[in-house]
Amino acid sequence: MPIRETLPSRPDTSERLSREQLAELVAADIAPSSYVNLGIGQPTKVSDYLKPEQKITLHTENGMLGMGPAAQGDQVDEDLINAGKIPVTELPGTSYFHHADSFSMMRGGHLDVCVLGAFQVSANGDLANWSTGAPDAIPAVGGAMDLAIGAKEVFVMMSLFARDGTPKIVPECTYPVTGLGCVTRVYTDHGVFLITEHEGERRLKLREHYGITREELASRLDFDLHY
Amino acid sequence: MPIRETLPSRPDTSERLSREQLAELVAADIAPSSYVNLGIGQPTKVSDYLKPEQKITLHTENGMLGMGPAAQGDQVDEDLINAGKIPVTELPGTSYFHHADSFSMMRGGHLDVCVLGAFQVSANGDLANWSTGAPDAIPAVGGAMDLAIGAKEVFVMMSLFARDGTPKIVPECTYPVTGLGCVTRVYTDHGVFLITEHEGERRLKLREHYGITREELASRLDFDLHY
Amino acid sequence: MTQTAKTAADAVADVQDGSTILMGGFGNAGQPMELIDALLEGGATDLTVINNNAGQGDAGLALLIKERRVQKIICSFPRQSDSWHFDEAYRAGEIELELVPQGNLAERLRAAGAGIGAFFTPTGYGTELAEGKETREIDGINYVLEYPLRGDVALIKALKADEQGNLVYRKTARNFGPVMAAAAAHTIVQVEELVPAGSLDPETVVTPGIYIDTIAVIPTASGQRAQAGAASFSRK
Amino acid sequence: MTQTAKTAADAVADVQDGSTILMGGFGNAGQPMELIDALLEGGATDLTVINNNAGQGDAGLALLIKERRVQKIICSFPRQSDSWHFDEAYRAGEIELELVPQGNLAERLRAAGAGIGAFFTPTGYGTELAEGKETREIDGINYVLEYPLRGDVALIKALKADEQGNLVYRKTARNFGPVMAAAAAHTIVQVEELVPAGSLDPETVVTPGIYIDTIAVIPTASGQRAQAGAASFSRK
Repeated sequence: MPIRETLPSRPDTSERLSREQLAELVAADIAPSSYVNLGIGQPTKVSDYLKPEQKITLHTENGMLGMGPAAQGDQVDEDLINAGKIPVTELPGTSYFHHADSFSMMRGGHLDVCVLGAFQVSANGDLANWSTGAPDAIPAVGGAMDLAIGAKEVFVMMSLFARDGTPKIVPECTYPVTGLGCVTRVYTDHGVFLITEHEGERRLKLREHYGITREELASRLDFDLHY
Repeated sequence: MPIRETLPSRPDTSERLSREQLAELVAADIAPSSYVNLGIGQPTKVSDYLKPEQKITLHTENGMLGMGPAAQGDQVDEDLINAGKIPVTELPGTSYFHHADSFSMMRGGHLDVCVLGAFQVSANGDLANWSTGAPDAIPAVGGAMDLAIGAKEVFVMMSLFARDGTPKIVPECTYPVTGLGCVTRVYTDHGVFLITEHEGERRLKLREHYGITREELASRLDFDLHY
Repeated sequence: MTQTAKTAADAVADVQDGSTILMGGFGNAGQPMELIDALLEGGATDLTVINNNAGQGDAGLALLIKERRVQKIICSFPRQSDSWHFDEAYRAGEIELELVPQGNLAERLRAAGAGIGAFFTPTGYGTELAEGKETREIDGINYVLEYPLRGDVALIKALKADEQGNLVYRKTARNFGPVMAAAAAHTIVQVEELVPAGSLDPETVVTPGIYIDTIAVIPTASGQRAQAGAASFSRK
Repeated sequence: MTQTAKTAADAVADVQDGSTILMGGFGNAGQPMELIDALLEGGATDLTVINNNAGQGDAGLALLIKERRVQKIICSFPRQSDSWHFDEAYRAGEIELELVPQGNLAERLRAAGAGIGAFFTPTGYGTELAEGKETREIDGINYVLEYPLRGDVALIKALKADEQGNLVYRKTARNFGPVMAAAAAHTIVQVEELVPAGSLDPETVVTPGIYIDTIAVIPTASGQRAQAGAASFSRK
C-alpha cells in the first residue's frame, strides 16, 4: 500500500494546523516510491515537505513524470512548465509524453496519490472543486475532473470551515461536483478524515483532530461522524 | 488525389497479365509521395516495381514507417521485421511506434493506399481474404480487417478466376468477409476494375481488360458490369 | 505528402473561413505563435478553435478572439488571470464556449486521429459537463460516451522536423501536438529547425511524417525562449 | 515502485495459477523469451495468455502451450507454419481461442491501460468476429463496441531500462510492449541493459517507469540477436 498510516512525529493536537503543518502532514503520509500529482494552489506546497528518501516521483498532467522544484533565474524555460504554468525543472529519470498519454496515465489508475484543493467534500467522498456555480462566473475545469477520478488515492487539502463558519465537509455537495465518491482522505486544519468502503457504503471516519474536541467537531458537522 | 489515372506505358492488352506485370501495373498506379501498406503474399511484390522517384513510404503494421527492402546476409536483425515476419531494412526517415499507434494510423485513415490479396471481392467492394470458412481450418486474422477498412484506397490484387474457372469478383461474397464496401480497385490478370460511389451506391466499373474481350468478361461475371 | 512553406503566411494561406482549427500548446508552451500571427494577418474568420485554453495576454489566440474571428472555442480552461480578451467576448455573448475536461479533450482528439467512433470515459460522470450525455455502467464503473474532435486544420509547434515531416518536440511543449497532428485533415507545424531525412534517430521520432502536411521553419534562439518564458508566465 | 530481480526466475516467481498474462512480441521480435522460459520452469498453470500469435517453433509460448499450461489464448494470428504445438492443442480441444483483429487487440490493451471502459471501432464490423457484439452507426460509419483487455501480469522485452523503470525499445521489437506495460496490474520487463537514472534522454523514453514493477536484466549480444534472427524467421 502506498499510504503510510503512522507518522514519525505527529503534530501537537491542541491547536489547529497551519497551512505549513498541513502540507507537512500530507507529505509525511505519502508512502515511499509513490507516483503523485499535486494539484494547483495549496497542494503544491506539499512538495516543499517531501523528503528525498521518500523517492516520490511527481507527475504533471501537461506531460511529464519526474518533475523537480520550481525553476529559478536562468533555469526558467518556457517549454518546461507545470500544470499551473509555473516554470519547473527536471530530475534524473524524467520522461515526457503527450497529453493523451498523460491523461491515460491518470484515468488508467496508475498514479498512487493525487492531492487536491476543494470547495466541498461530501461524507461519501464526492468532490466539488471546479466551480462555485456563481451565475456570472466563466467556467473552467482544466484537469480537475480527470485528477478526481484517476488516482488510487485522492487526498483533499482544505480548511474544515468556510469563512462564515459552515463546514466544507457536508452530507451532500451544494457546489457543482467534480467527481463522485472519489475522495479517500480529507486533510483539514481541524482534523484528518478517512473515507472508506464499509459494507458497500463509503463513509467518513475521523482519524485525528486538531484544536477542536471530538464533541464540538461532531456537533458542527451535519452528518454522523465515525471514529 | 494520391492515385495516378494514366500509365506512362500501358501493358499490351491482348494477353492476360503475368504476376510480375500485375505488380508493375499496381506500382505504377500509386501516386508519388503516397504512404502505402503492402499486404502479405502477392502484394509484397509491388515493392520491387516502385521507383525511387515515386518517393513512396512503406508502412508495416508491426510498427514502422519507412521500411526498406528485405534484409540480406549481415543486415538480418530479428528486431527488424515486417508484418510477414520477414527481416527487412530501414530507410532514411524511418520511424518506429508501438502497435496501438500503428493501427491507429491505419484505422484513422492516414494511409493513402493499401494493397491486399483476396479470395473474393463483391461488386460493391466487400472483401473476403482472411478465411476460407473450411470447417477444420484454424482461424487467423492478423491485421487483415484493420487493413481492409483503414486506408483511403484499398487495392486488391488477385487472379480474376479461380482454378475451377469461377470468377472471384462476385455479386456477394460466399467466403467470410474481412470488411464491407472497402475495396476501391481490383487488379487482376484479366482486367482492372474501379469501385466507385454512384448515386449513393458503390459499383464496379471495368477500366481495361487483358487477354479477354469485354463481351466474354461480361458473360462470365454474375452481375452487370459498368464501363 | 509533406511540403515546406517559405513563410508562416504561405503555410496558413489556404485556411478557409468557417474552419475548425486545432491549435497546439498548453498556455504558451508549444503554442505555434507565428502561425497564429499569420492566421490573424490572413483574415480567416468564423473559426472554431480547439485549444486547452482561450488565449492569454495580447498575443496569438487571444488576439484572434479579440478580433472576433473565433465564433466557438472548445477548451478545458478558458479563465486565466490574463484571458481578458476571451472574458470580454464571452460576457458579451460573442463567443460560444464548449467546456471539456482536459483529459477528455486529449482523448477525443486522439480518437479522431485513431479512427475510434466514440469511447466511454469515467471523467466527468455525474457532473454538469456530462449533462445530457449517454452514460453506461461497465464492470461497476460509470462512464460517459464521448465523441471524436476532428479539425480541418491543425497548427502545432515542434522543435525539429526532418524533410519527411518526422517531428521531435521539446519538454512539456509536446503536450497536444502529437494528438492534434493526427486529428486534422491538414496539419501545419512550425519548427525551429529542418533537418535532412535520416538525421533524426528513428527510435525517437514522436510524430511520424505521415501526419504532417506543411512545415514552416521559424528559427527561435534558446535565449529568446527563456526570456519569453520569464516574461509571460501566468498562474493557471 | 520498480524493483530489480536477480534472475528471470525471481522476476516471475509470484505469477499465480489462473493468471491472465500479457505477453509482448510480434513473432520473435520483442518476445520476452527468458521470462517465458522462467514461467515454464516455475510451473504456473491454467493461464490465459494474450499475445499476437500462439507461439512458434519449440520455444517460449509454444512450449507453454505444449505443456497445456495455457487454457485460453487471445490473439490475432495463431496459425503459422511453425505453430504446431498450438495447432495440436487446438485440434484436440485443449485450448480455448479468442480471435481478435490485430488492431482491436492493440486498442483493447491500450484501453485497459488508459481507463477507457469501451470503444467503438470500425474494424471487424459485419464480419464473423463481430457476431453478437453491440454495433452502432456514427456519422455514417458502422462500428463495433469492444472492451478493454487487462492482465494480471505483463511480460515484455525492451532494450534498456533505467533504475526508475523508464524503457527504450529497439526497432520493431517495440510492438505491443508499451500498451501491455500499462494494461497489467504487474509488469515485468526483461532488458539487455540497466542504466542509472538520468542516463536516458527524457525526450526518448517510450515507456515511463510508472508502468514497470520488475526489471530482469538479461544481457544479449547483438551478434546473437542477428544470428537468432537468421535461424528463426518464418513466414507469417
